[in-house]
Amino acid sequence: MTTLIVTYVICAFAVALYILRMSGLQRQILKRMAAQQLPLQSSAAEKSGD
Amino acid sequence: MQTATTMYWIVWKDLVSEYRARQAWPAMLMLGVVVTFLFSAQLDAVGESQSRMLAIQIWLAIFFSGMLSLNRSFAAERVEGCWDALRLYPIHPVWIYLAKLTVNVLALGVLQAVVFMLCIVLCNVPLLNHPWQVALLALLGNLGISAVGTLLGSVCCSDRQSAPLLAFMTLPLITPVIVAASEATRLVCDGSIGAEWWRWIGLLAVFAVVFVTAGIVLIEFLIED
Amino acid sequence: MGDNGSGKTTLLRCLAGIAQTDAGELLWHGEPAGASPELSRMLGMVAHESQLYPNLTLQENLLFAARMTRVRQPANQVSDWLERIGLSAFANSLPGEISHGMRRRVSVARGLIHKPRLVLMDEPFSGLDTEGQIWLAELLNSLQLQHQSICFTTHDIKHAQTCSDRVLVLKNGLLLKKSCPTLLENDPHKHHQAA
Amino acid sequence: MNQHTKSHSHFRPIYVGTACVMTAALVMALYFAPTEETMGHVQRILYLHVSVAWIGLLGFAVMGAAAMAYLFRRDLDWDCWSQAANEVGWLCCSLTLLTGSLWAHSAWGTWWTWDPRLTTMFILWALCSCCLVVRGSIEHPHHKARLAGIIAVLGLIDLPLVVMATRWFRGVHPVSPEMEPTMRITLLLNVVAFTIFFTVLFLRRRSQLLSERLLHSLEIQTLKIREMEILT
Repeated sequence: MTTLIVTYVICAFAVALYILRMSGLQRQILKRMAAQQLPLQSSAAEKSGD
Repeated sequence: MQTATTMYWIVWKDLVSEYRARQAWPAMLMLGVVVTFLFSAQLDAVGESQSRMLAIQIWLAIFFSGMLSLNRSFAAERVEGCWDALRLYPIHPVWIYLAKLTVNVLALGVLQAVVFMLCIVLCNVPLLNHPWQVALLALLGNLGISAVGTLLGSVCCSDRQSAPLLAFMTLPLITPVIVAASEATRLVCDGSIGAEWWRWIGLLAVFAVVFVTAGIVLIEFLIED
Repeated sequence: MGDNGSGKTTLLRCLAGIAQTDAGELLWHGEPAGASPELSRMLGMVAHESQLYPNLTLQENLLFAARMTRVRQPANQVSDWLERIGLSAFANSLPGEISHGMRRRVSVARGLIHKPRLVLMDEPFSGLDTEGQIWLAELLNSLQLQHQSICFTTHDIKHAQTCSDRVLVLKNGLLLKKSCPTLLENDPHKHHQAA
Repeated sequence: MNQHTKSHSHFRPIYVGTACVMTAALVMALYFAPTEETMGHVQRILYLHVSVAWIGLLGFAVMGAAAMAYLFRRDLDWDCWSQAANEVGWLCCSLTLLTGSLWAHSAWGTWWTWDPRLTTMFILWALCSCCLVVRGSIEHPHHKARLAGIIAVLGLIDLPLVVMATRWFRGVHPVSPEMEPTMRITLLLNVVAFTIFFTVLFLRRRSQLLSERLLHSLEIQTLKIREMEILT
């Protein structure tokens, strides 16, 4: 029974770690966008002409 | 057959500059000999499953020292900007790949001869009573390792820091060769050249054919810097 | 023309087809640079490095280049090029044993051995003594007579004026000015200040 | 940027959907599925193990396909697909090895046995980590993409040979044990739930990589423009 719980906890922990890393990177990207004087929503589209 | 002569000349160039520089092959042979010595010294302690231990050790020694020579040969190519010159000659990159493959097959062949002889002398293993089977087995394993090694070598050594990665990248890819070759060697040591042995040789042949063609097909997409 | 790091070498490598262009396309007679072997036979490149194999003798290096580009009689092509660069005495010596100026001559010979229609040279005049520079200037002019077009990069104006018809000035990877050698003469200050 | 910011909000209902599907699957696996008589509760690791293994294989296949597309078309967008699949695939392969060995420890008493499926998964894991190390160690985007791409493509060609080699070697892994219908349904639900969850994770990671690359090229352009202003 304990191995079952240990396995599920470790897996949940690993996935959570990965998601945390992704959200950290996302925050970094938003900061860099701000540094480029890009307001998040509107003018980002025209500036980069994407 | 113009392109065959150009391939011959690339092989000639590699062999002559290797003979003069004596940079890659001696280091490779030294590593092979030392590793085989260390393995065989420890082998008597094992006793009964000697042939299985010996087989895997032969092929690991061959793989790692082979990678050393592969690494050196591609690093030597990069000096003085000769790699750009080679790529600018009016030949199809496939011939560069095949020439490099031939040079590496020759290098590994010499290494295998040394390592197999050493094993026969040191661990008195009856490899010699099936010489042709051992030769076939060595050639196919050699071809498989060199095909993958040459392809990765010509791609990865374009920038400095990825050169040491070569062995690390090649090992997972050629696990079937190491497994099949060591199993076939074990069977030859036990003297049973039966259906199972031919099955392993079949797998080695399939691996060599698949990866040489993959190299030929993919090389032109990979060669530019 | 342009100072260090202004993208001259990268431009040459893109022209030769070695480097990938980020945007736009480089077409030779409608084909991208490295497309077919015939196309690359028309091209000869002399890079900044000597592009000679350190363990092959000078003669073997030139023979190898001649065989790779499938020149008709490679042997006597090599011997008369060695005459031409005046190094036939050093035919059997290794590139490491000769001076930088001589190595530069051999690498120029290696690039031109298959008579390419276009020659790309990366700073051919750097590292040459005066006698070598005169020899190279003569060689470039003689190539122009056999209407082989040459594109070479350099630092100082003197070479640009003596051996070229058109000059491009590069700065930080951007094309600053397109002009001919005579124009360059009368505004060296402004040009220098801008470059 | 516009396309990503818009799709971000569009994703929101997907997150909620995935969350409840996942909880349903976990609840099914942990409580409703009948416990197996010989191994007891430990057998429930099966649902997690099989679904994660399946996604590891899927991630590897997507990585190989995207890498092949990059090699033929030299477009870095494909490389973002390949890298995202690489990371998710590597995560799932590691979890498979972990859950497999933990389960093997309690069921068969050993942590690791050299049997075909385990060895294949191990080699898959080695290839994925090989690609990740290469992506970490080279800066030039095209070199990195090219090298990781070639390893992924060769890995894809190599996998059937690995399976053949290890299968003839020795086998102890249960091929497909007979299960009561409820167990089978739970397994199916788990596999579907995990697939949805990891696909959403994969798409999120890909769009993140893409916006990172666009941002990087944008930064270079603004640098260049500023330089031109100084120059003229």
